[in-house]
Amino acid sequence: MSRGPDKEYEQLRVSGLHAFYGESHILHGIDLVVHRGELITLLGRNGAGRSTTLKAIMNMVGRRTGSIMINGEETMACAPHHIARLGVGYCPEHRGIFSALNVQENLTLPPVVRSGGMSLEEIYTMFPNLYERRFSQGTKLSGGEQQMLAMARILRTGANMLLLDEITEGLAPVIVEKLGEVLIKLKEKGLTIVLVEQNFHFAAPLADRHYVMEHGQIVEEISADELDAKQSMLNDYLGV
Amino acid sequence: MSDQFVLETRGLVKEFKGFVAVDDVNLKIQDGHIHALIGPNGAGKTTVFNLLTKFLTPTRGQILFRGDDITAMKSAAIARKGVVRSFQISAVFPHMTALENIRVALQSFEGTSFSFWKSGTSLNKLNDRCMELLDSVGLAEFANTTTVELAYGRKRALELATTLAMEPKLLLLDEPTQGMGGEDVDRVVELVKKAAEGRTVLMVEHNLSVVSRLCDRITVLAQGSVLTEGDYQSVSADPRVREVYMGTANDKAAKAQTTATQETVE
Amino acid sequence: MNQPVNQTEIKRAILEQQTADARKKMILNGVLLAILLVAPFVMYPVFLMKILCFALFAVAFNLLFGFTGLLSFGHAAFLAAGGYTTGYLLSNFPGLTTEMGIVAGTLVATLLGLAFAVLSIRRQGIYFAMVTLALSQLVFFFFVQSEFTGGEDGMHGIPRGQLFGVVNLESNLNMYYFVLAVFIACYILVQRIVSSPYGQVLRSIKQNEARAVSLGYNVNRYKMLAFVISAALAGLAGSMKSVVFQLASLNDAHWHMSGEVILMTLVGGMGTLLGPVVGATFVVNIEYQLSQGPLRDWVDFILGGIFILTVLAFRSGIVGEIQKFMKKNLG
Amino acid sequence: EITDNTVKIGYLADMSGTYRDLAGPNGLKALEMAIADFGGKVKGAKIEVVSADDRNSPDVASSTVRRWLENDKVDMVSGLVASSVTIAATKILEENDKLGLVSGSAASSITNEHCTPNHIHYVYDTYALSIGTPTAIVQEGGKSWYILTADYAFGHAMEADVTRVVEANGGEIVGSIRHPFPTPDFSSFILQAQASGADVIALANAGADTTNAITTASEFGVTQAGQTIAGLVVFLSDVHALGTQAAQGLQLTTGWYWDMNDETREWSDRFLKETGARPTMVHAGIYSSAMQYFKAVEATNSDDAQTVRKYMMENPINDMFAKNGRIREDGRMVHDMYLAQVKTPEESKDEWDLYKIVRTIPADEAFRPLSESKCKLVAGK
Amino acid sequence: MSMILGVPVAVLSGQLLIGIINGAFYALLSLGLAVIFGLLKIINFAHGAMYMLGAMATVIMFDMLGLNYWVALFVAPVLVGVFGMLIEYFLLRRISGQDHIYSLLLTFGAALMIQGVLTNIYGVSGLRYAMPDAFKGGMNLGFMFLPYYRAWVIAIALVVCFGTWFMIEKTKLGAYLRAGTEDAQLMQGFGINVPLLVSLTYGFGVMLAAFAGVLAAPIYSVTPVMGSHILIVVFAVVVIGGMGSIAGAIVTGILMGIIEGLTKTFYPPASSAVIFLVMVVVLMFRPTGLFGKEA
Ligand SMILES: Nc1ncnc2c1ncn2[C@@H]1O[C@H](COP(=O)(O)OP(=O)(O)OP(=O)(O)O)[C@@H](O)[C@H]1O
Ligand SMILES: Nc1ncnc2c1ncn2[C@@H]1O[C@H](COP(=O)(O)OP(=O)(O)OP(=O)(O)O)[C@@H](O)[C@H]1O
Ligand SMILES: [Mg+2]
Ligand SMILES: [Mg+2]
Repeated sequence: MSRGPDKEYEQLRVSGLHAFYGESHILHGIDLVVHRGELITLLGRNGAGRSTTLKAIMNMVGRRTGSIMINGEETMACAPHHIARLGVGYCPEHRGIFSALNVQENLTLPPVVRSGGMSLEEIYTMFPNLYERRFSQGTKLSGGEQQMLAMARILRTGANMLLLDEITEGLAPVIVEKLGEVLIKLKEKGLTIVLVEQNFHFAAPLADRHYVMEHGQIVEEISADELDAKQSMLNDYLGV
Repeated sequence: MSDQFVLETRGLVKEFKGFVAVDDVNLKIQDGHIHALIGPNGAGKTTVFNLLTKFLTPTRGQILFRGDDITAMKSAAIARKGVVRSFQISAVFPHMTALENIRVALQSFEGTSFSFWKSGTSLNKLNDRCMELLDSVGLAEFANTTTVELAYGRKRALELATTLAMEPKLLLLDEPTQGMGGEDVDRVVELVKKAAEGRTVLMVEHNLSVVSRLCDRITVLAQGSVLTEGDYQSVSADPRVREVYMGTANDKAAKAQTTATQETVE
Repeated sequence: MNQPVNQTEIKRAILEQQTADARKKMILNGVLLAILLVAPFVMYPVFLMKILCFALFAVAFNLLFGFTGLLSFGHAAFLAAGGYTTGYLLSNFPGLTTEMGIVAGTLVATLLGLAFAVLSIRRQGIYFAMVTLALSQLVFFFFVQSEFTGGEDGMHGIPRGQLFGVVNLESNLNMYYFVLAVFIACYILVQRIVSSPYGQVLRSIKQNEARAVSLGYNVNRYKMLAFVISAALAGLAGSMKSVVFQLASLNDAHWHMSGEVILMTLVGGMGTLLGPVVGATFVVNIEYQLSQGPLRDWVDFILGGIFILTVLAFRSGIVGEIQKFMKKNLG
Repeated sequence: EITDNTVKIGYLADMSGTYRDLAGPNGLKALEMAIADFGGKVKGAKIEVVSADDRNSPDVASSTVRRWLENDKVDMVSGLVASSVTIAATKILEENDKLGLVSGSAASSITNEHCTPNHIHYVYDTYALSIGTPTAIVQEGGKSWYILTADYAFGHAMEADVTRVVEANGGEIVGSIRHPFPTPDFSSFILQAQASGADVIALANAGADTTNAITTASEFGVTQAGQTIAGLVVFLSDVHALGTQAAQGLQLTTGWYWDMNDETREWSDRFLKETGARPTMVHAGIYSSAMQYFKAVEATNSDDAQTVRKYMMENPINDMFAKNGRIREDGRMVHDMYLAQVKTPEESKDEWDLYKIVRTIPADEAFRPLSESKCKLVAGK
Repeated sequence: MSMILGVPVAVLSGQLLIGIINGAFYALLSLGLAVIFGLLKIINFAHGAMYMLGAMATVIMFDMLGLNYWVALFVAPVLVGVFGMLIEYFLLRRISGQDHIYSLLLTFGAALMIQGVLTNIYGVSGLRYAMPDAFKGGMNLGFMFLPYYRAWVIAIALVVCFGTWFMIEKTKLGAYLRAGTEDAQLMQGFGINVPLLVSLTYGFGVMLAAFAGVLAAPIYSVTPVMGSHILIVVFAVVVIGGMGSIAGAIVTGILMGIIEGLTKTFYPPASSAVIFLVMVVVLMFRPTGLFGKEA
């Protein structure tokens, strides 16, 4: 199998996506394309609608219109569990650790949707903290440990497209560094990654392209090599 | 002697079913300082906070506030003594306006909190102080807005203002910048600076730039016990701290400090 | 921080809003009062009194449920305690005037409420509901076993007597205006409580208990006071009911009654002042209408349907939905 | 003078709860049959019916009856099943001086301490029930008794009555147990009754409690082991529910049975056609009492409660329900009662062929003599 | 004869055994309730009605179709389970995510409706159901006569209880269920068909109630109101055990059967109240029930 970005294969194409929570209209026509093996980021200020974009892809918002193609398949009519079975792994903003389950159960919970996921050993080597606490109740972990668990959980399933929402949130710098390494490894394995990040310094060296969002719209697309050139514009958007 | 320390813990221990989350921690926090508690994930920082405010009961050890033993006090009593915390997840009263949120805090000094026969308008005299506090965090124009409708960053600001309304002597902040982007972080840093005038702050924070900008003194926790303590320079130069916590993120700063002596306080 | 904001203006806006709200409330209350004053000339007074008693009961319950966030599943115990006490005293001590009997009934319910509160207030959520249910079942057992309640047969022929020894309550009209006066007083009291400094604390506890604790409030004491006031008012409702109907029965103590008051509150709109009143009126009416008409074999069925409809279609209750509608369409 | 030229009747009964089947909607049918049989009119005045479900609640009963009498011009209230409902209703009837014809209630206190000049207790009462069965059983040799009592006023009264009758006939009460009302599972109590070794286990309870106790007794082999079960308050609808398999041999007292003579059979056939079920004694009582009431109204040309009641007291009742029944000053309608025994499955021809009438208990024996009455209406009280 | 507190030992052992048998009923009923609350956070006030439907279905199927006990033992719970799933699909689903109290009201409403319809068709005196031939009679244990049927009840109830506990606590499916309770949306995001799972769980919970109903048919009088009496007691059992705790429901069910049995011997009138007394006392010392997780 070919590894590395496959510019021909469109893993995800979102066009004209609108999303609503009840009566509030949050996304106003999002268009984006992600190819296999790419890592893209969604940047923007708080409330720009980045998390909502990921949720809309998973069909977890109140109402949405437009089109979302995954692996060339239209998914507007699909229930979330169908979308997951197309090989999408979603790591939500608020971690979603299950308190009824212990760490190991949390890890093994999501069904494997594709072959090629990581084994428990691999995961425990990557996150030794989790190994130590593997029989603790999920929500008794510290904030950071929960974040690791949430990330680790979807690596097991073999999903080949990951939607990651603020995974470095609340993590100690060492762990953040480690996560960066993990993402690079995953990219090498050919996974497609959509990353929502607040921590631009973390995201910048990893990503192939950046989308900048504001008020529920994509206002700029910046590729990795344009980054330096467009730095000041970016600063304006993000208020860094 | 000990009255230069606002807060002191002696041999603080918390065990969860055989797992020691906090292990013999001796903290000494100086009056007027902004003191940071940092450390790897799971080091026990939040747990220490919970112990200080009695959301958890210590397994062993003592907590002294201005020399008084407060180990046996209840949460509410500790809050009234002036040890007030903010939460890691924003804690507001969602269906009250911003002004009412603050008024509830102010009200606890009024002594009319059980007066169920008094008219609600009797609280209007607190409005001035509420507005002052709101203004100090830049929320004056939202005084009449229901809190649910506020953006996340503003909720955090409101929460801080509410906390300040308690006139805390010691303010405990758990990751005040978590989930915030650049501009908001700056705003919080300013807020905390302002709030720290005339009082002591103890904060947990992962954002090193915030820590370096704000804090007078830093205690590093690892696996439940104190690894080291000092100012930012000395702590960030400590190879042990870099190994367990900071990684190479701070290399630049660290390089400049290679010669600095590692000074560890007790 | 940097925008120039006119603080005085904002404060004035807040005050203006308060007065506007107060005026709206006054007008609404005035209209309602007028209706209630003429009602007995249009409708059968005893039936109106029944509605008022249940409305008071629901208002009392709502103080706890709607405004403090505590779901008690044992309020029937207070209704019955008030009713039996008043009934017993008025039947056995002819020297007592009616209002003395009612005050005594209310007092007993208050004390019972205090006992309930002490035993239950520390429990959370569904456990709180269940402890209150269990306690009320024990009270029920006590009433079943006690001689003075008349057991299954109930306590009959309670004299209505003379109010303050002068006003003859045997007359339905006199009785009605007495009940109305008590009801209005209680309604105003609850209105006052809700907006009082204490009411603000209750609101904050309901919305975020942990935060209220961290602001230095000993929340259990506040909850307890709310419980006791609510029990007292429920007891008062029971006392008056026993005088109006000259009857106190186990029905009042049964857990179905605790369920019924929840239904009334929800149908009317929990957490609103008028909701429980509207809810009680609606439920008492519908039960009466159904039990008389050709659908009388289907009362349970239809009540069940109303439960479901309320929950599915208008969850904020009648008053809540109207408020929502007004907000949406009238700003 | 019949007020407003209508005779308005309120039918109040449990339409949906425990006592639904012994009176309930079919009782209303019986009342309507009576009106139809009387031609829908008395002396040119239209007969109207309103009805309500009392939900077994004295509260509901008292407010409903009050409204009927004070607001809706009802002249007579019929039905009246649960004793608590009846007592509540009769207080209000007395206050408003209207008439109540009680057909469903059991408590003998209704014409004793709770008697009023405004009601008539028509079909049966606990006193009558406790006379028939115990007397017969003790005389057949069932000397030692164990009583299962429903733990409320009715059960206590029943227990006292039974104790008195058993002891008067030379029997002995060896034990009793008070069970909560209602009790879904009787095995503990049956076990204790079994262990007592008494000849007879008497059930001083009613409705579902009685049927549950009988089912459990049959399961635990009580009768096989030689003990007798005596149901004290058992209706045709209960036995029908139990079936002859479980209830066979059970002795019980009843005020009426559908299969006694041509007259009863003829009426009950009509009832069966209307309702799909055979009538209980309460259904028959509702029909009969209504007919008697209409006759009285017709004869006196009045719907005034006292006038009608006086006429009814003066004229003996002879119809398909009772022969030579008469109404006493305490409001008790006294008539013959019957001791019946439930048939075996082999004897029973169809689902409603349930009783053999074993003995007739003469009216004078069946009801509490006036000399023992605590009723305020009885001369000399 | 030896006595304890004035009660012969033989009688006492009989009462204990009876207590355990009744406890098995409680266990079965509270188990279903605990499954539904623990996993779906639905306070199922229709549980009594489902129990009743199980019993009614058994009788009606026999009367109309001649289906015997053994067939009913499987068919009735399945029918009721499917009916429960319909209720879940058409009603409960619409209020998922709302406060618990709404599920309580909704199911209470549904129970009233079901009960209302059946009362109008079948009356309240009860339907009769003959004891299956295989269970006629019983054995003499010396201290009591134990009908075969009661022995069967306790055996089958324990097997079903244990099976359910095992499935929920020890299998993958159980883990899905437990996790689905906390964050259904996320579970769905992992590729699990949560709505179906919810329907099935509710269906399974009410199936347990219906199963208890079938077991009850030959020994209790089968009436449309039989469920409403037992409902509140079963709720008490679940609360004492700790809302949502599967093992708690089972153990407490049996325990309460025994306590009730003993009360029926020593102070019978209190036997209907004793459970509530126990509940108050237990919650005083253990705020979340005997087996409940700390809040
Ligand atoms: N469940 C919801 N109901 C209503 N509005 C919502 C909901 N969730 C989010 N919003 C609103 O949608 C907008 C976009 O939110 P979103 O979470 O996508 O932002 P974001 O870019 O991820 O920012 P953040 O850094 O805060 O996570 C915000 O204004 C937010 O208030
Ligand atoms: N209630 C509890 N029961 C058992 N273990 C607990 C409990 N609370 C915390 N722990 C454990 O104690 C350790 C310290 O947790 P704590 O939340 O204090 O970490 P922290 O330093 O705040 O980490 P983070 O920066 O990730 O928030 C963790 O390993 C956690 O799993
Ligand atoms: Mg987000
Ligand atoms: Mg933490």
